[in-house]
Amino acid sequence: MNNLWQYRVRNVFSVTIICLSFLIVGIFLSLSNNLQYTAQQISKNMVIVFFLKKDLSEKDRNTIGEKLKKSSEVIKTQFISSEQALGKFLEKFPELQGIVNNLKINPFPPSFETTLKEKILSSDETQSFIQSMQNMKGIDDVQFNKDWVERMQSLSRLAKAVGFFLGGILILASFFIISNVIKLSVFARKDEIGILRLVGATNTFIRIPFLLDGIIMGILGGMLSLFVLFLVIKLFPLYLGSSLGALNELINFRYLSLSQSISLIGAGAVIGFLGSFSSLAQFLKV
Amino acid sequence: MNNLWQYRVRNVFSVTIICLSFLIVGIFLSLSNNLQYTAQQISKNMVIVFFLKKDLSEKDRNTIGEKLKKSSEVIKTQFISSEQALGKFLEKFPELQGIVNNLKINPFPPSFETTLKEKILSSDETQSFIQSMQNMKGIDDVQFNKDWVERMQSLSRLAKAVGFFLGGILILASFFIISNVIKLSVFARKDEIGILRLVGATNTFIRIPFLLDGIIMGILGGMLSLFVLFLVIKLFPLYLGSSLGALNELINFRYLSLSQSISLIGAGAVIGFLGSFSSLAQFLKV
Amino acid sequence: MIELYHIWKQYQKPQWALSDITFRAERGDFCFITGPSGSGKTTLLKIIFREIFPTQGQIVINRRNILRVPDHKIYSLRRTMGIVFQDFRLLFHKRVFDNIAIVLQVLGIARKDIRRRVFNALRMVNLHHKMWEYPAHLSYGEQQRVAIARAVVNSPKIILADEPTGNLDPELAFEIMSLFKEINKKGATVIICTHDRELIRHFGHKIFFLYKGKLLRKETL
Amino acid sequence: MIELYHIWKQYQKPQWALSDITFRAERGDFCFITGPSGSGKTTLLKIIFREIFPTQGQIVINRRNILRVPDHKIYSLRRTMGIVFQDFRLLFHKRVFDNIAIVLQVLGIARKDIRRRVFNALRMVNLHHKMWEYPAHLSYGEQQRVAIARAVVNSPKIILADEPTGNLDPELAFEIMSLFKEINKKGATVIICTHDRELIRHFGHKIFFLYKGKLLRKETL
Ligand SMILES: Nc1ncnc2c1ncn2[C@@H]1O[C@H](COP(=O)(O)OP(=O)(O)OP(=O)(O)O)[C@@H](O)[C@H]1O
Ligand SMILES: Nc1ncnc2c1ncn2[C@@H]1O[C@H](COP(=O)(O)OP(=O)(O)OP(=O)(O)O)[C@@H](O)[C@H]1O
Ligand SMILES: [Mg+2]
Ligand SMILES: [Mg+2]
Repeated sequence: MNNLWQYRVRNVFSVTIICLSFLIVGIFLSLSNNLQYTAQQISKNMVIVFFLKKDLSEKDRNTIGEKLKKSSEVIKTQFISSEQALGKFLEKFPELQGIVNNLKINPFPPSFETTLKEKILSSDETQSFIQSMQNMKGIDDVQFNKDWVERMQSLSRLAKAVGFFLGGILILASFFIISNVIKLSVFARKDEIGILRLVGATNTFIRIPFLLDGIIMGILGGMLSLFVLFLVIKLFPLYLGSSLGALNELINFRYLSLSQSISLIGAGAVIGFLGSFSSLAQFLKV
Repeated sequence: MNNLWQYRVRNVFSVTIICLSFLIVGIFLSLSNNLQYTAQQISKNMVIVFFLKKDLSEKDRNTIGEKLKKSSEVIKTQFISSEQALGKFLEKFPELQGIVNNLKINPFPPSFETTLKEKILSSDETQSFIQSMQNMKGIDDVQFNKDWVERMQSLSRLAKAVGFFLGGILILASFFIISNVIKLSVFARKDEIGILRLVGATNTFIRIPFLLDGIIMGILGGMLSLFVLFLVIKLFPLYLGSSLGALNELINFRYLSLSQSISLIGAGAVIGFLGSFSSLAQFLKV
Repeated sequence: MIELYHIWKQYQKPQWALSDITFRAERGDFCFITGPSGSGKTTLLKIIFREIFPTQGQIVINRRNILRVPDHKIYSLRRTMGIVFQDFRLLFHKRVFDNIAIVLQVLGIARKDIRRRVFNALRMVNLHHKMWEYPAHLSYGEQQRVAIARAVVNSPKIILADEPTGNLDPELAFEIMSLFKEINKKGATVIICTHDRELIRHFGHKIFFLYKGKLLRKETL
Repeated sequence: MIELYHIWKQYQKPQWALSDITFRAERGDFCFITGPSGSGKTTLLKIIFREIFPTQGQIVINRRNILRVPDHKIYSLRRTMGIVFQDFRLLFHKRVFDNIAIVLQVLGIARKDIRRRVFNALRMVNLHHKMWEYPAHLSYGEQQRVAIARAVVNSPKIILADEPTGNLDPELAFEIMSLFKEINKKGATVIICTHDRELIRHFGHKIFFLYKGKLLRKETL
């Protein structure tokens, strides 16, 4: 503690580097959180529409409805009659009101809108479920936004890639940086260590202050990075304005969860400890 | 040069930090390039549609067409007749073929599709131009995708924000880091500087090797960061796969332009030089 | 009791810094090691407090073969020793007081006692008025005296002093030597390397003469 | 010609490290400064080669008031001086050769000449066989001799030596002193701080005695 203050310039420097490392990890963690969240949102809204034959009897329709409800793949099913479909269409394209009113018949078929449990549409169960439904009597067509499915899958992959690949590399990199910074500070005090050994200090006596320094620096760096991350997350959207619409979801950062924050600080402490410990070994000879 | 090799551990460390700083700057510069590019793409495709009254005489239509063509705001104008509009609609919604065929009249009005020169739709000139057109006889309505306009404007703002705000802060931060690293290495050699002064070396004699070291380290760090950036940009999309569609544009990085790359290396050299020079000053007394 | 058996030391081929040194200092001896510059005096002392290892040979201190003591246990030997290094080895970022107190802190001595004992040690070398200075603000001879105070502060059983009066005036050198002699009289073994013939003549009890790594003469006055 | 007029130096209040020193060394003088540890000898030398500034007073060297010379021009004064520091100030990451060559490199002397002159300087202090060693691999006395070789290698007009023989045996100390005397005979002014009465008695020409920062006696033998 005493020494932390004595070498305050170097230590401010070290803590800054630790903080920057963790900040990078934190930003990507937060981005990963965000993408995970977006992917979830998208798959929650994934709807499969089963269009029915127009002349379907009520009984057949109910059979299909029951089958959908009972299927273990399905969370929610909603029947949309021809009239409801027309209403929805007019909501979307009000300028076509005139045309539609001129028509004598309703061109929209009735349908079931279904929300699936599985989030990944390409999974075998989902695929075979859709297949089996398509083959049922009375079902005319199945429609779902293929683009969005693929986009969602890519996003999910992106979240994992950023979270694990980049995050992993960056944590390794920051471990390297941190242990080197601490080695630097141990190195600067190698005379002191040498003299302590020569006047009869035990290894534990020599280690403890260095370990404490390392742990404190790691924790400080971790906490500082959380604080800076918080500022970045709060201030960044303010600066950009909020008119990005859907893109907003992608660019806005979500703050880390409590357990993630604690893990980050804990990782700081562990890295500080390991960094000090490993840096000391070579000086505790003779 | 000789000294660079002597202190190789610390220098590898310094170059790594310089490289990381520039890498961060480079990533954001590349992201900024990318957003700028996307914003451009979007605004290139920005089309304003002027719907015409159905019963407009050919003469009036030509007047409007001429006015649009002559306006200094407009790059391209295309007349879309009612029939063309219907064709486009059927292309988009083939399932409505039946309904449309049943109609006796064509519900789509003729229109002019116009591409504007100005990229920012909210600019005063553009606004007043649209206003003046709207007031013209024979024009029924003006339509443009307001969402996309605003999204584009936000993106453009985002590009600037990231490019200048974050980029600026990060360049300042890396200047701070770099000059501190160099100060550290000058500090480690302050005995040497002191002895050189005491045996009668001129300040220039003392400075030159340090300045060279600083410049070489800065250039090495800059070049290394360009190389790593190149790797990141090439490898990242490979890892993610290419099925992101429109999002791809946003996440894919574009490499820096030649002049940006040269500026980055130049900045490395300048920062190395300034860092060394300013770090030396305090040791050239007595 | 310090016994060296056939000690050889080679830093770099082909020269031997020490060759075949056999030497014995009984408890309570007051020994001088002398010899020209580069003859191996410092090397010999370093081997005794095991900062470096001999290439060959055995060292027995108080019946323990110290070459067999592992690194992490060597502290118990060092705690019985007081060492004055030829290059002082002071900590320049710590005050004179802390430089000396460190020896007692390592032993786990109470804060109050530390204060008193450090002051006494400094008074013995005539430097109590510089207790709160930093070593960089002392003259070279004063730094040497701090190193001496640090060596004697824990009343060691063995004192190893390497050229402890090289930067002191003759009067002060004499005083320091008398201090060592006093500690010696209380039962400590003292080994001093020096070039000062005057001091050897006056205080010498056992005298070893090194020349190019060889023990040439042993005299007992 | 070195002239000091009413030099006062205070590092910290309230003590004066030097008080009212007036002193003159003619060209070709061979002066000793002596006095107990902490009396201000090193301070006096440091003021002469302008590592530190006096609190009051004037220093004139070869008719130049050196307190008026700006920092970036002081090198021309230092190039005429050879200084042996009490703490040697060797560069531990450079070999003995480079430690000495640095003085000549600064003067822009040709590589070949440097080699020859460094070797000659090392031979004068009996250390040519350690030319390619690092200082850390030398004994303390050997390091001191490297410092001496560095001071004399550029045939300076003024030699300032601070306790140059503190870690050397009497024979070697005598040789070193003879070396200084020889350079002195060629016209250089030599000022040496030492505690060694023997050397002063043998070589002393002008002797200054410092005590607690005051110049007590000047003797000319
Ligand atoms: N940098 C400094 N700051 C404060 N006080 C100092 C400093 N350097 C020296 N002193 C004090 O000034 C006085 C004279 O010191 P100086 O080094 O000149 O003595 P000296 O005659 O060379 O002694 P020695 O023979 O021990 O080398 C001493 O009391 C010392 O403590
Ligand atoms: N670390 C080292 N590596 C290589 N050689 C060394 C090392 N330390 C000492 N030597 C050499 O060993 C020999 C003996 O050195 P030592 O320091 O024991 O001499 P010394 O008797 O203490 O001399 P001095 O009176 O000058 O201090 C010298 O020739 C020296 O150059
Ligand atoms: Mg020695
Ligand atoms: Mg002195």
